[in-house]
Amino acid sequence: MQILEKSKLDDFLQMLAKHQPVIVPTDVDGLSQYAPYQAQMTLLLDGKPTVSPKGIFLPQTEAIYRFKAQGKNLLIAEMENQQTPQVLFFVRHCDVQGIVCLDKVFMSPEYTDQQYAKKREITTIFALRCNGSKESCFCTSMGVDPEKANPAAADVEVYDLGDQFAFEALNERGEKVLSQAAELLSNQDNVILPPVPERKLQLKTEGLPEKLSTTFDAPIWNDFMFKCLGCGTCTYLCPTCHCFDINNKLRGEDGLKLRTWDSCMFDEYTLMAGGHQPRTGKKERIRNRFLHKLQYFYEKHQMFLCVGCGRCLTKCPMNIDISKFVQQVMKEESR
Amino acid sequence: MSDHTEQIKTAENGFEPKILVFACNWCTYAGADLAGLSRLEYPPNVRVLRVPCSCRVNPQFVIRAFQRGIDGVLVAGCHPGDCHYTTGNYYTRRRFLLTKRLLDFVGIDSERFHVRWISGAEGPKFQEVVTDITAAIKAIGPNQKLCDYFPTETLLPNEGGDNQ
Amino acid sequence: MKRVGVFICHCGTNIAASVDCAQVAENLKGYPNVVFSTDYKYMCSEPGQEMIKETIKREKLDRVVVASCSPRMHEPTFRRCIADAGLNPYLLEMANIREQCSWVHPHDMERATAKATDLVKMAVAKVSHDAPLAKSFSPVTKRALVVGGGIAGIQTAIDIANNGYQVDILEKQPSIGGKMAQIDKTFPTLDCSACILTPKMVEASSHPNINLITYAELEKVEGYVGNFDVTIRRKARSVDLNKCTGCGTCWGKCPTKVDSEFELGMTKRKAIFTPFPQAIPNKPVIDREHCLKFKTGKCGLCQKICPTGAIDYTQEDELVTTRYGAIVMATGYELFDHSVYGEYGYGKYPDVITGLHFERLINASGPTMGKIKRPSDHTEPKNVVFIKCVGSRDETKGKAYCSRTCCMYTAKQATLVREKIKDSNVYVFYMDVRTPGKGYEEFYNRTTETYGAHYIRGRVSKITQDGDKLRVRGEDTLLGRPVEIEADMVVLATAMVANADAAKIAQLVGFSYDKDDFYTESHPKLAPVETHTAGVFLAGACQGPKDIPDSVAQAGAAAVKVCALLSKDMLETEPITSEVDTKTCAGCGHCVDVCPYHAISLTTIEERLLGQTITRSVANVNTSLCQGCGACTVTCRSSSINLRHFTNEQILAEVDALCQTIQNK
Amino acid sequence: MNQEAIQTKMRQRAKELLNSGAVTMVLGWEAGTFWYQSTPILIRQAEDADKLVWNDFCQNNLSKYLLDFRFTNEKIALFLKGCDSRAFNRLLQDKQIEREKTYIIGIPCEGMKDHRLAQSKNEGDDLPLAKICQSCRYPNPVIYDELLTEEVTPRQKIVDFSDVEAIEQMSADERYEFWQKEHTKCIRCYACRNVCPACNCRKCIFDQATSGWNSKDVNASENQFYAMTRAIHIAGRCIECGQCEYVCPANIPIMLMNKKLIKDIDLLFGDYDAGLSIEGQPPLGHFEKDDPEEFM
Repeated sequence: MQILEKSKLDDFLQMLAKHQPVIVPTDVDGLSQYAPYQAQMTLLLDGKPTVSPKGIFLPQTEAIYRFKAQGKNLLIAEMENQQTPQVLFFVRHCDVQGIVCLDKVFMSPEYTDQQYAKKREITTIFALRCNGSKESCFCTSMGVDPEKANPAAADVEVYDLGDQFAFEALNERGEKVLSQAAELLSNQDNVILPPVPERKLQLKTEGLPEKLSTTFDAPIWNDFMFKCLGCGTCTYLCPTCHCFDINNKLRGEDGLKLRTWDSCMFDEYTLMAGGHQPRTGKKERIRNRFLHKLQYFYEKHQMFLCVGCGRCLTKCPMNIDISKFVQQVMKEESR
Repeated sequence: MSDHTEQIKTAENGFEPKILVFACNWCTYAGADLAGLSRLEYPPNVRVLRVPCSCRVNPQFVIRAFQRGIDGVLVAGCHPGDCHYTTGNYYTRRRFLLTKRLLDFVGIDSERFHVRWISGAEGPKFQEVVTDITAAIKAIGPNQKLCDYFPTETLLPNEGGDNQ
Repeated sequence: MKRVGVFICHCGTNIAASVDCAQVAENLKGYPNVVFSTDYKYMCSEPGQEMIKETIKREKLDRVVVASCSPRMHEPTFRRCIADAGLNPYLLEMANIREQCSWVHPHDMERATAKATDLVKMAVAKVSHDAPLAKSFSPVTKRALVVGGGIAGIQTAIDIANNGYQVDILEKQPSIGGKMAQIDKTFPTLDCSACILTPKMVEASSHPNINLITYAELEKVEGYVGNFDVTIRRKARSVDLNKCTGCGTCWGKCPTKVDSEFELGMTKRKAIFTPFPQAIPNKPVIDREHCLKFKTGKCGLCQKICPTGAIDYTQEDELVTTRYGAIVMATGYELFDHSVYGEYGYGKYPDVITGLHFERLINASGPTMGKIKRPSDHTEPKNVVFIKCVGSRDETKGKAYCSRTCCMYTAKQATLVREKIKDSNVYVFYMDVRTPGKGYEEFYNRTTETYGAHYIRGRVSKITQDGDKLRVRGEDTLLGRPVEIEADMVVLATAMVANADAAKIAQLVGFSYDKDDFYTESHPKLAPVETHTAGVFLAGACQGPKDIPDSVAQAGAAAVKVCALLSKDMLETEPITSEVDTKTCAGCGHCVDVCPYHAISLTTIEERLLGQTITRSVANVNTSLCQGCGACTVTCRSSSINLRHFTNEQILAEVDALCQTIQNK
Repeated sequence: MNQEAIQTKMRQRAKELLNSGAVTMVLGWEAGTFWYQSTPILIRQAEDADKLVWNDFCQNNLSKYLLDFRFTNEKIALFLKGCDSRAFNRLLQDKQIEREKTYIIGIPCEGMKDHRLAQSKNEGDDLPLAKICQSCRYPNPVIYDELLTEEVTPRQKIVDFSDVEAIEQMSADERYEFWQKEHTKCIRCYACRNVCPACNCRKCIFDQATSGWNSKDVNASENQFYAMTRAIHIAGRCIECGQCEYVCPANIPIMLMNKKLIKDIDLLFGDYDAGLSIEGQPPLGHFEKDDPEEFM
């Protein structure tokens, strides 16, 4: 492992920033999120930013292609992709797992989303091993290992040793980035890692997808749907929610085809062209969201589409709590 | 009159703003027509958008125009009491008294948004108002605020349409 | 994808001289939805219209943009044109590149052309969102209301009535007749005003189709063309018109004397009175302000002596609502208050009088039995000075406009002075002499030549009282020297001005008026008796200063318009009205509150929701009442109420079309 | 009366109302996942009434939930604080709910605590009042069927516009930069709209992408269009509950813009506090012929 004194963190990031843009968790105008690193920036090292790193790979608004309509002529052209390599820093294991979830969707064997794949390709991810559990964290219940980042997404694992950080490259790409600041790093074997704090919130999830497959018409949904405002806070802050809409941005003859985030909690999400609304209310929407996360996705990919980051627990204006839901389902089933 | 001609000639700093005028059909649009009938010259920066009544103008139209990069907006209708629809402009007045202040509050320069009462008989006033507004906006330069820029580097070349 | 055709008109050189029309047409080629674009010398000409029609067919156009003059000018023309070619007439938009472009930017062709291009693009954007619209129909109430019972109102009513329609005359005063009843003789024929008016008054009162409502005022007007619901306040007359025979016993005995309004205070009338002997109805009213019975509770003499028991002190104002198909405004005028003129003595010199005073002085039934006598000492004046343009053609203290009748009535009055007082001298101070009327110039020439009135071109700078004489100082601008005249009497030709309550009444009925409070005609040349409000017409001096022949002519014109309207059983209504999307309407009712025509109401609809039937409230527009102002659209936060032909989508498209060229810079 | 006593009475009244059949549902608050959260609850069974809580974090405005029951004929009892009761009037004035179908138990409110600050504290720590509660002028319900406790003294008599004035004193460019920063944060989750009692459209224009008013393109310009449009839509109708700011995950000072409009409405058209009564029309729903004339 390579050791960096915490006091040298700023130098380290500056050195990296000479080679490529570096993205770090920080507070921007009162909202914690991942943002381009600038010298002397205050980084958010305990806890997760409110906004997950999902937008780095799946931006809230992204142009897919451009076009021009003149008379009967329609010209279509790809976006000029000028993206260069970048480094994404201090991604929690839950959020790393979130990126793995997105990979399942956008880089599946059947179809690869070029723009998503490109962003994944150019981004080196530094995971940060858990150094403090919040009361809303339940990652372990959702198959996330706080000890070890999912190597399918993480390139470097970072360990918080108190006064030092230890870096462990998980692959060649990670090594390459670390080498850019080799002079600040010292090699050390047998690093003693502090224990990962215990999750306060632990859910029983064994057999959950199977149990859920019988709940479609169960009364439990009524308890959860009642409170829902129908806003998009949960879906937009969620590191794994990945629904999008396709829109045009038009200026006379010129246009851009945009991909924008969408939320299954919005009425318009399932609204059909003729005005039919198959998902009629809050209940149907919440049910779809929870079942997608805990049953449908699991059935397809053998992993939950929830990483237990706890953002929705604390940020839902009405405190709709997916962990409570899981507990209740498991409890009711065992009754 | 000679003042206005002077202004048209002298403001030549190169920047030619585009100004949108929402004009009610019965008073201001008629006033603008009268300015034409009377051959009252004014700068060619203004474009009139005809609405039945100034009360048809939704403040959201104004914000939209700024989003699309307009340099200035004028909403104009009949004088209070003279509305063709009796009360329309009283609502216009309330709505835009607030809108003007809200635009100001979010940092839009106050020169960029105006409301005026211009009757069908006030061709000269139409000339004067649009001339003054044009001059004032020329002085403060192009509008950058609220703009939802369309990335121009993504524009495709104009190849002309086969339209006939 | 729409198929829009764009037609750019040169209007001869009116547009082409400062806008490169061919370039504009070229610029539009390839613009979204445009499939055809051309320019032509005169679009509104027969060949121009033919070209549009042919192109519609050949190019299968589904919408048309004409860039030419103001749509206020030719929109109906081109709507008809495209309708002839089989398109819905509302699939037309016009870009105003003449009044609002070429004529105002004559010296910068490049930028005028760029502006014209923008205006056409905006029109294309709008037309692309136009939907075909169809007119709807509403029934017509075959009864007219004429507001004002002067000569204009009387003539209008008679003409309408003679066409077989019911008509009510609403008069504020106790009698119809108006100002004309006060005038002595009429120019240029010098026939007696009363002699020609009185028969008209009688005809109006006895006509089976005319109903007089005197001593009454407008209270409220609701509804719309074909169906106005007018509430009239019938003021308490204190006299039962059904019982009263007009015998006159009451006003003979009434102890209270009040200045006569009709005689301009030069004689007295009683507290129970008819305004003048030929009044119609010739039945009295009690002036409650002065009547002893109402002031002190004592007296009651008239009630005691009335042979028919017609006096009723307990009468109250009565509100009556009637439905009319059309309204004619014939509310007349007032005279300018010359007391603002210090140089004429602020109205304080008794022998400086107005033209109307003079009419009463010279009238055989007036306070002096037709003898011209000075108000101060009742002597016959020998030197009489007339001053014209008092309050008119004076932007600082009076009105900017020419009052139009003063030149002629002054000439008439000068003639009459010379005729009645053989040894008199008459001086007329004038700025110009305007005599545009049949026989007017000849009349004026007679005044100066035959009757020897001295016309002095110039303004009077000062009148001073000097003993029992008035010293009139001025300047003869033709001779370039000061003049001073020792006058016995000065007559001011005060301007005709709008009634003090003209604006209030216009607002009440709902039509527009100009800066001088005269009522605004729909078009100064082509629609001189219409207002912008459908079904409301104008007659007489409420529209602007007018003499009797013009008022009568206008009355006839207004009557024809009314008859044309009342002759229809159903009325076409403009389809540019609001419409509600009930799917999104939440029924909050905010639009209901702002509609000036009470055209929007909440109604209940039934709907299926999750397998059950629910009812909910939504807004509903009465398209006959809706005039298409759009006030409702802005109150609707969810944009559930939209204005046809001026939809949110259309206005946004226009804004975007205009701004697009900015961002592409 | 202390919180615990109020809570006891709350549960008792809920039970009584349900047991007597006076209502079939009771809307109140229950304990949330964490100590600084309370969350709405719908109670149908009297035995569930013991789940009801009254503590420092019962921020959620229950009035708006009535919209979900528009098409049922059941009678609903609900607990309303001062601000919630103004929201109730807002919905009544907008004809979205029926008074007869509700039974209002008013709670004079001492103010809720700052839940954001609470997240970095421990249970039992001292906490200031939530920002919106510090300037509360109407802690007592303005419409109710019964009051749970004695009325409390309002903390403020006049609106404190100092935050608005601070922005007004900036230069136009500074103001623009301020709002640009704030609105760049917006993720357009629409929580502020969905919680707002004045935002009670059946279908918001921001949920009608095809209407042309807006796009799902999330950028500072579109976000500002959203923010300004919402501010205009609720101008004269905002009941100052501050729920918009309370729910905003991006910490945008939404009330600042609402308060600016309240300030200007007071100044231009006379003092008006929305939701105090359902009489008359909101300031933008009518006019006076002698309104201030600034456009000659």
